[in-house]
Amino acid sequence: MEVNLKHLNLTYPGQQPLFQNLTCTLADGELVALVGPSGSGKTTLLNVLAGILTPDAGQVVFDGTDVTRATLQRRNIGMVFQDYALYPHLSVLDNIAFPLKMAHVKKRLRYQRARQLAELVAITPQLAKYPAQLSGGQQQRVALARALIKQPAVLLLDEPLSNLDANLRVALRTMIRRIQRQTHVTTVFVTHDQNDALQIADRIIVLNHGKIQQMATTTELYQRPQNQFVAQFIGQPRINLIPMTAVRPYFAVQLAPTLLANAVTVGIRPEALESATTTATTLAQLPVRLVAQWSVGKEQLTTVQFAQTTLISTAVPATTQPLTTTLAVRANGCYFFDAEGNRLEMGVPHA
Amino acid sequence: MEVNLKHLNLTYPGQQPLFQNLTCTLADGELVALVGPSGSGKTTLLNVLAGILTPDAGQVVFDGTDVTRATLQRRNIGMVFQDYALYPHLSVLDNIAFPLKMAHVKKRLRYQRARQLAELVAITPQLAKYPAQLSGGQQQRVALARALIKQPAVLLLDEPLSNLDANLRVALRTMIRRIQRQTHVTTVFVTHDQNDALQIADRIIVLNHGKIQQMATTTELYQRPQNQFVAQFIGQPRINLIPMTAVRPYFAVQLAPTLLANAVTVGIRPEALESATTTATTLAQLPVRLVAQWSVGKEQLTTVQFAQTTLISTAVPATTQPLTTTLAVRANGCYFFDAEGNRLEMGVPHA
Amino acid sequence: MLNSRPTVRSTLKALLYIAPLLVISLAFTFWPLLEAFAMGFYRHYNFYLNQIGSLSLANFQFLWHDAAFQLALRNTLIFIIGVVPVSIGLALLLALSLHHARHFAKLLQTIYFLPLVTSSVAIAIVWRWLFSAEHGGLNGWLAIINRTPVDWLNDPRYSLLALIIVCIWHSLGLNIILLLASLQQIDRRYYLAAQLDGANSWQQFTNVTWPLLTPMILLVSINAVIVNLKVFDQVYALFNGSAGPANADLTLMYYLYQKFYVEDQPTIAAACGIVLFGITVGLTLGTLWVLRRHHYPQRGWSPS
Amino acid sequence: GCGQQRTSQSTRVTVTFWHGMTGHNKTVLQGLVQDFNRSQSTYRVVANGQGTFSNLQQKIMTAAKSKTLPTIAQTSYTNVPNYVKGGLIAPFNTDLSAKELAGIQPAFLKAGQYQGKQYALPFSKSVRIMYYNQRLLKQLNLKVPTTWKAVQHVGQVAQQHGLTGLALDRAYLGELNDLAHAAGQPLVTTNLKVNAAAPQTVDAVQPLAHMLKTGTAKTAGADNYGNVRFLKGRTVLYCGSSAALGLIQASAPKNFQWGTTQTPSYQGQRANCVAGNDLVRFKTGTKAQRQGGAAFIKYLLQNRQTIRWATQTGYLPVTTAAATTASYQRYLKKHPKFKAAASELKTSYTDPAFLGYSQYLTALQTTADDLAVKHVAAATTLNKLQQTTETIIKTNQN
Amino acid sequence: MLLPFIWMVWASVQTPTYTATLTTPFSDWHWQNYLTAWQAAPFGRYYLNSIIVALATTTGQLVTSILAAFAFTHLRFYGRRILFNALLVTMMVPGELLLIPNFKTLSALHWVDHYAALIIPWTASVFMMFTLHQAFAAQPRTTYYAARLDGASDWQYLWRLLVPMNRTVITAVGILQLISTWNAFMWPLIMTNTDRLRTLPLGLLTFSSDIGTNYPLLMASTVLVIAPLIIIYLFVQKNLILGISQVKWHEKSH
Ligand SMILES: Nc1ncnc2c1ncn2[C@@H]1O[C@H](COP(=O)(O)OP(=O)(O)OP(=O)(O)O)[C@@H](O)[C@H]1O
Ligand SMILES: Nc1ncnc2c1ncn2[C@@H]1O[C@H](COP(=O)(O)OP(=O)(O)OP(=O)(O)O)[C@@H](O)[C@H]1O
Ligand SMILES: [Mg+2]
Ligand SMILES: [Mg+2]
Repeated sequence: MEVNLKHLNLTYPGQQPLFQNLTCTLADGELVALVGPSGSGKTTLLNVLAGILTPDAGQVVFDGTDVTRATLQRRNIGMVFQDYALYPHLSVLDNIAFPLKMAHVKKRLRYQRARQLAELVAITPQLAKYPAQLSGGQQQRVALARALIKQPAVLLLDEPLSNLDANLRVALRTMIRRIQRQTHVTTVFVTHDQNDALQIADRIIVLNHGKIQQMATTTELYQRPQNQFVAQFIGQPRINLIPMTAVRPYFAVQLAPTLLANAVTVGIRPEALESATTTATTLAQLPVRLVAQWSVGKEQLTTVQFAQTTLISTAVPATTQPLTTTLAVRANGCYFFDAEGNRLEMGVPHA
Repeated sequence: MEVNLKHLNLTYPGQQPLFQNLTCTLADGELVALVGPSGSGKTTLLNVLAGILTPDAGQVVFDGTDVTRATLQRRNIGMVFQDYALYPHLSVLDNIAFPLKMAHVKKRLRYQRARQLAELVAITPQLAKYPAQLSGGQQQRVALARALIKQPAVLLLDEPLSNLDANLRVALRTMIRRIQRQTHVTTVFVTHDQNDALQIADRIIVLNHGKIQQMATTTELYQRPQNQFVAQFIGQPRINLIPMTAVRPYFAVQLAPTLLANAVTVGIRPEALESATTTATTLAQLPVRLVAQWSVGKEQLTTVQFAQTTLISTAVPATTQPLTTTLAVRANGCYFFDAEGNRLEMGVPHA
Repeated sequence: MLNSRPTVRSTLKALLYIAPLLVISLAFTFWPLLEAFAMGFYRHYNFYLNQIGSLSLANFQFLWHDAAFQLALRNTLIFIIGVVPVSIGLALLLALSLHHARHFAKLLQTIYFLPLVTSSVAIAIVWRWLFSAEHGGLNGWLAIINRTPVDWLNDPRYSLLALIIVCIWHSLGLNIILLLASLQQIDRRYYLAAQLDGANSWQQFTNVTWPLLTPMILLVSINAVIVNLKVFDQVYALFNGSAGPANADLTLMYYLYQKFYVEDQPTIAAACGIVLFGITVGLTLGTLWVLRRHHYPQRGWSPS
Repeated sequence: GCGQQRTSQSTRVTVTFWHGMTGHNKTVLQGLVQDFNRSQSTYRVVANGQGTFSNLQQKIMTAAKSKTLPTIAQTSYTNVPNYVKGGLIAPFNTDLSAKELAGIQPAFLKAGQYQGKQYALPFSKSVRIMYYNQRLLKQLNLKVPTTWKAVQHVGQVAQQHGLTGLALDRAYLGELNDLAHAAGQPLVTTNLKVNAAAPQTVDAVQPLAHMLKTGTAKTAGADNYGNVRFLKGRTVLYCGSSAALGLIQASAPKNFQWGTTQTPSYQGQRANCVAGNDLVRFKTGTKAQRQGGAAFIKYLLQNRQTIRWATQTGYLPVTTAAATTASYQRYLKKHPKFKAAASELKTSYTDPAFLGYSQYLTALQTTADDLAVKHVAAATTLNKLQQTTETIIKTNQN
Repeated sequence: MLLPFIWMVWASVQTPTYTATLTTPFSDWHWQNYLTAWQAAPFGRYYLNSIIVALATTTGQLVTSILAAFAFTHLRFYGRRILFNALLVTMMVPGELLLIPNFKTLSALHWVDHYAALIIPWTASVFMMFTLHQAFAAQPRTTYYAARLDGASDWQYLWRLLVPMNRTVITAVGILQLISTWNAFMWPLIMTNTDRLRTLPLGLLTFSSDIGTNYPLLMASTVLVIAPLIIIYLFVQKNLILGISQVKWHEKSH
């Protein structure tokens, strides 16, 4: 199912407009991750897709059919609500089997299917319990199973894995991805975990204040962020932002004049800030003072002070070296943004 | 406030026993992260601490006083519930200020404090709204502010950041840590995000099936997991587990006889599986076949096939090299587990 | 808390909360109840001098053989069967439509509310007029569908039906208000989820509304059973101080009233009260049993 | 001024009086009470309306149980046996002289006697009379009927014209009783013999039963009183209480021409059952209060008050003297419709009061319903009545 | 639904003739019926009494029921079920039987002819308690715990959180009980002897007697009696609908 959102406007009563002229297209069978800060309108967007909210203006088009005003049932959507919305009076098994019951699937068959899905989300031991007797993560998995069972045309997942531990989350997102591939269902997956997004999404939509900042593939988003917001939003630890004026003297290469004219901020990803070894790809050499170094799991984090700015790097090996040193800025991982925050193309740097 | 849990037993009606003889101590002013798979009993443990659940046996001791049967108000606890439990008929401001209202703090003063906290959790624009008008993450932040406002003796946070985007999460956990340091409040922090746990916790409790698997500092937990479960639970991507029998022939060093006798499984962290460069710290050289390589954000992931097992490594650089190669197992990041899953001390390896 | 066991302390505390209700109930319901029920076993009782001849079951034997009592019992049961299901079904239907009404919801609500405040005397008069053979509004409609007019209130074959109609109409407002209030409390998310899961309106009703409304339906049903078993005012008002044509609308409560206040037979009335009470308890338990079979652990508190 | 009055009031003996009068009648009664209080300074009567008569009955019952009865109350003499059994009421014999008692209409007086003592004195009394629709009678070319035969005839003629002959109250017990009385077989005699199943009784009831069966006579049913039907103007006759005169006058449409007459006779005999209420005096309270109660009743029995009561409410004058006064006669002249009731006094009688009377009334109503609603044969239902009544009387005697 | 109500208002401005026979055509609007009715009895006094009694009774009922429903739903104690069921059973008692024993009690307490007799025995409503019980039982537990942890005592939680959160149901039962108190007839009649304490429904007695009823005046006074209830209802009606603050999902349109 190809999904088009056309010129959506939406304002919550008594609030500022949230969506203004929001437009995007999800290709048939695509898994799109929807990311954005809290309150950016992700849930709202899913609700519009599901038909729970009707936009003030604009259209929701499924495979060419305008469904903006179609009822919820007719859209054939599977959804995991952010707060699950499990039926409190039904057991886990019945909760999962509910969509099939609505489709008049025979009891035996639907329980069989429900059990299969319960197995997939690892909830089998809890089948006889009621939602009130489940832990948060268990509830979430029931909600996921319920959304998956009926093989919907569009799957909307609102942070379906937020309450799960890392291992289970990896397992389930892989499972979701597999099922999604098999059934070729267009899926929107809201997540706060960039790994989720980066690992399984075909494309990622970055939303902020109700505006789509960028919609692109994982790699593109990371490597070619459209603007400062996206660059800052994607990537852990966060990208380092330095005023252009502060870095300018240290550039080892010649930058295009337009770039120099417009760039206001420079963004350097932590892994692009390396122990100084001048190579072709080094853009600049920054003299810094080491502040702290520590490791988190397998990651070695280093914070350094550069001029007024504290920078973070993941590419400095554990060291007992002098406290002041020079770090190299790798071209691949360094971005320039103009005053509006839009990224400027660097062009080919001149050595 | 020092918190002791002594020999707790707890069984949900009609279920298997959850806690059996659970004992642990939280030092005064400590921030403890509580991690564990979904359904392992984290929320339950918090509820016992808060007094919401009374253990079937055992004691909860606060600073030497047995509070097992003390009422909730008397414990002076701040808590963020997994489902927030905001008061639906109160505005955000009033929700946050509620604990102070109960403490008969003057209106002006409590609203002032509430506004300060709202600022800290970045919810200020939403102060006049009601919980039903908030996004998931906004609700969570309100709950957090409410828990923090009254400067409790013990702070219990049940996945307080699960619905927040990475940046906000980092900001808030830092904020929590700062406040916790300032007020010296003993804190238990349930989280599924290992970064949260690893970054800010003084110590981490790993819970599984209602049993404490290990309680240790961040580094110790990662570097010296007590058992296979902990090793597997902590670390992203997951540790590679290989049957001892499969690896045995490839060891480059001589292992202690007891180790050889008891070890059943070998665990190798992804970052300890490096492109073969024999150094003193290399334990073994594994012949593998490259399966796939891809990058996620700044991470380079490689899966290789070794005997029957698929291994994952983050220490193999992007390569177009031959499909079969040898990978080195770094000692620091390689563990041996016996049949029960307990980690065996390696002793000093002999080259 | 959640799983804490009752203690002496907690019991004392709870009793403090219940005390106001309990004390008043004890003083003005339990105690007089004992006194009134005891009377059912008195024989040769001088009501004013409070002289008790002896204790016996004679009053119950009298009831057993009394044709009027048998009639009252039969009428009451027919009446209950006629009123309770219909009035609750109808109330549910109307409450649902009011709940979903987007336009005039307030106005409609008010319309259903008005019968509640209208005094039963006024209602009875109006219904008497509606039922009246010559100009009755009801007969007007019967005429439209080509039926012979019916003398609703004076024909023993129809007068019980007339009473049933009036009582259904009268009880609607109360049931609607309670059900509506309860419908409001159902989280809308469940409906949204159900719609997404493909449930049509009927399925939403059976799978979401009904189960989540069960506590209130239970309450409304029990209340309806209790109130209607005790129906008296409406009979008295509708038939102007009689029990309908040839006692066709004689209910147990009317019988009790008649025996007590008109015929100076308080002991018989008390015995009738005991029987009525027994029937009420029985029917209530039955209702509870039917509606409470599906009990699920709630996020809230375990209901008793 | 004010202060003085208060002292005089506080020294007065308060006599409480519960009555069942409402509306206009209540106002008239309050006036009488006020005048009594002004007429002397020993007693102060406080009259309180307690709703309708059935409400009042309930109140008395309740108050009796907790010994908070008023000094005097309005009630039906038929309750006397019951109250005596409960030890509630005190007779008037000591307070009213034989002469004073003798002045009361005999039928009324006799009603209040029980076990040889005068427990009740008449107050708001009425009889059954017959109302007729003048225009319809004229239209049907009929005279005002004076016998049941004539009434039956009116019924037949009226039916042919699509009209109803006779309207009755739902509780047309008076008419039934009157018929039995006229046939010389009171349903229950003074010495508690039951004659319901007597052949003469059955015969006497027959014409009425027949009219009810054929629909030439109709009872009021849920309307309770036949005057509703009568006022609609499609009914020729209505047998009802004289107490309704005022109400009918007030409710009758402007162009409605109607008159009243005595109830029809049966085989030349006429009997007229007295209805209405009496006054009783309770044992509660002080002696002075009881005396005050008696004093008030005596006051009411004086000509002036009796006539005032009768003329302003439409009830019958309870003393023979009052009935014959010129002023009352003047009143009757001016209001000819009230004449019928007054003339009934000669043929009026009262049912004996006995323990279980109210149960008997229920049984009698069943008979009335049997005839009017179920159209049961007169003999059958009267037989049943006979048995029931006998049982009632028997069980209440031991 | 509305027909009887409309007819009531309609009849209140007719002549007795009209209402007695229903045959004469409509003549005129007799608005003076209202004045006549008002003057026929001390309605001012009745109003005052009705207002005092109804408000006091309803308030009392709400307080006792809220307290008890809270205890039954939120507290654990011995005999909870038994006590609850016992109270439930009192709903099933035919009230007419209790009138006389209660009168005895009240007159022993010297409450007869005092407001106390009209108010206090009615300040316990098991029906209301039962209704609130059902509503309170459906409240999410965590809100209670959160409040307790926030330092609220049971008492504070009850009045500051539980009651406002159940505003809808409380208003609903409140108004239902208010109506039944307002229209109560037998009890105030039996428990009072004089007009000083009587309530509005007793005022309606003025227009009916043993021989018939003055319908227009009765209807006019009935309208006068129930008017305050309608006004109160219109005032609280907004409370019968959940406020935006509590609706978890309110669709924008559709
Ligand atoms: N009321 C209850 N009745 C029965 N079982 C329960 C109840 N509450 C929790 N459980 C069970 O107890 C176990 C522990 O639950 P708990 O909520 O403590 O898990 P958790 O560690 O918080 O999980 P999560 O990370 O998913 O929130 C789960 O298996 C759950 O199903
Ligand atoms: N019913 C409502 N009334 C008013 N404002 C609302 C309502 N629902 C949401 N909002 C506001 O709209 C904005 C977007 O909300 P939405 O729930 O879509 O955010 P989100 O992206 O899902 O956030 P989160 O990640 O925290 O769940 C938020 O600022 C929120 O406060
Ligand atoms: Mg959201
Ligand atoms: Mg949990």
